[in-house]
Amino acid sequence: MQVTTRFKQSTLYIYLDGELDQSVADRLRAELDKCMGSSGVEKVVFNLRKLSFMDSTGIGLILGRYKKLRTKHIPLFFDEPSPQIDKVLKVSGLYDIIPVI
Amino acid sequence: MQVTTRFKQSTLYIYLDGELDQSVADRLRAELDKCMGSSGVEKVVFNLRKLSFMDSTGIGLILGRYKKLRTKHIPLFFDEPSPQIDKVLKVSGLYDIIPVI
Amino acid sequence: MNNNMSLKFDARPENESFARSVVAAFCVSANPTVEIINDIKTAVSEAVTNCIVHGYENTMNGEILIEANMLSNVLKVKISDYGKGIINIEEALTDFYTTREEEERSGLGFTIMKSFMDSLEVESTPGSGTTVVLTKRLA
Amino acid sequence: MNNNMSLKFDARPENESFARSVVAAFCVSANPTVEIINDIKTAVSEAVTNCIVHGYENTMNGEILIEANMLSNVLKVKISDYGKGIINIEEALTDFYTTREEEERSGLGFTIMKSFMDSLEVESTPGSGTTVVLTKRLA
Ligand SMILES: Nc1ncnc2c1ncn2[C@@H]1O[C@H](COP(=O)(O)OP(=O)(O)O)[C@@H](O)[C@H]1O
Ligand SMILES: Nc1ncnc2c1ncn2[C@@H]1O[C@H](COP(=O)(O)OP(=O)(O)O)[C@@H](O)[C@H]1O
Repeated sequence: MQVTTRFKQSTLYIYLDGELDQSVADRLRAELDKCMGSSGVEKVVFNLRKLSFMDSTGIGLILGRYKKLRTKHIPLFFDEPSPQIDKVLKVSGLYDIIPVI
Repeated sequence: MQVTTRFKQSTLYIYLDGELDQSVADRLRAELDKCMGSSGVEKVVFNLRKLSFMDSTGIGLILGRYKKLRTKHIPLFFDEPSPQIDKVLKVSGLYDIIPVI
Repeated sequence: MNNNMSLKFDARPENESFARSVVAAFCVSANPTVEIINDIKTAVSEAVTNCIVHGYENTMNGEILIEANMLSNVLKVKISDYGKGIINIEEALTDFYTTREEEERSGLGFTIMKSFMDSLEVESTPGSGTTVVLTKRLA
Repeated sequence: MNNNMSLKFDARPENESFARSVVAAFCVSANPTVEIINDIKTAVSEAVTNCIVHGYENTMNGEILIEANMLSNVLKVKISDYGKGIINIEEALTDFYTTREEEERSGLGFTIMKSFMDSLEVESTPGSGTTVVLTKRLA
């Protein structure tokens, strides 16, 4: 699991690369909270193009980040989910609160 | 395991594609004996570029084909073995009688 | 063809990816689509995570058993732990229900198993463990 | 990290590729090179073929057990059948020795296991089965 970020016009793009399951959850949570805490962020996008696997542990983790951002009124979006992840996101209902950009 | 052949200037090129182990040995042996039996063949080349795996079952099988061809004075060669297969061929000593073209 | 395998491994999160790869490799002979393989990997991952997180409460002590059978292109896979068990299975199966909300669990593990596979059964004895049985037609 | 798994499966040639994939997947956490992974797959394939062809004499009846342990980047893998057994192990280990020459076997299975792994041990009881123990440092 690798995380890279790009900051452009007040938007923080976070690229997730690898497999998101319980084995990486704690480390990933800490990393995301660190990059999302930067000042000047007005919008966050999770780019999922290179996320090759995710299960419901990922849903819980993303929902947690969404809640943190919401207290700061920062909207969160997804971009480029693969078919496997799209299916998990659909079943979870997460798209209702975190739309695809 | 897929076999394709090309016949050019009295040489029969046999392309092996897939994994060569016990599970495909009988079928492959029959197929090879069928194509090598064509008339006008003066030389046979096993092209191994797409052979992704082979163990000692393959050594026995290739040696068997070599012996059959030898009774007809038809020489046999290898072409483009992958590193895994090259290592198996080296340990077996098969290169001494079936050289790389 | 009737084919069987069983796999035992240590209940550590590092083995989740191993476990789902093994079940996927077991299915290859039925020539399933990528979508079906991904459904199975996701469901197996949910069940294995539950053994580690809930069954053994993240202690990393304990074993997980996966038993799989393939008969006429139908996969049946049983995932068992010998941990805590579930007192109220009906409640556990409810969407969004989780006993570990503070760890940001979503309560959707069983929901995903149900919707990604053809059937789901849960057997559990409090104090001695849980078995989840999943089936799916592969072709 | 000390990690363990055990895998049981039906002794049919269609499972050879499954068996070597499982052992390879078990090794991934040690981050081995492609060459090391291929050495392991080849050695495991030899041992599993021997269980099917010699241990169970191609009857497709019987089970194969693979037990693997990873400790400090050293893989130890035990491959067992409950078949015919080997009367003279020393003879069996000889290069080019085979009891099934008519099937075009090369007699190089043990030779390859020995040269592709760091160590090879064979234990066998005629009439009750054979266990091959292979080890290899992965990194
Ligand atoms: N193997 C198990 N052992 C003990 N309890 C379990 C097990 N699997 C599930 N549970 C219980 O069922 C609840 C719901 O499980 P699930 O739908 O997978 O959601 P989550 O894992 O996000 O909590 C869990 O919170 C837990 O209380
Ligand atoms: N699992 C086994 N059960 C019984 N006999 C075995 C087993 N493995 C190996 N042998 C014996 O040892 C011989 C040598 O094995 P090997 O070097 O792998 O060559 P091959 O498989 O080509 O015969 C076999 O021919 C067989 O007689």
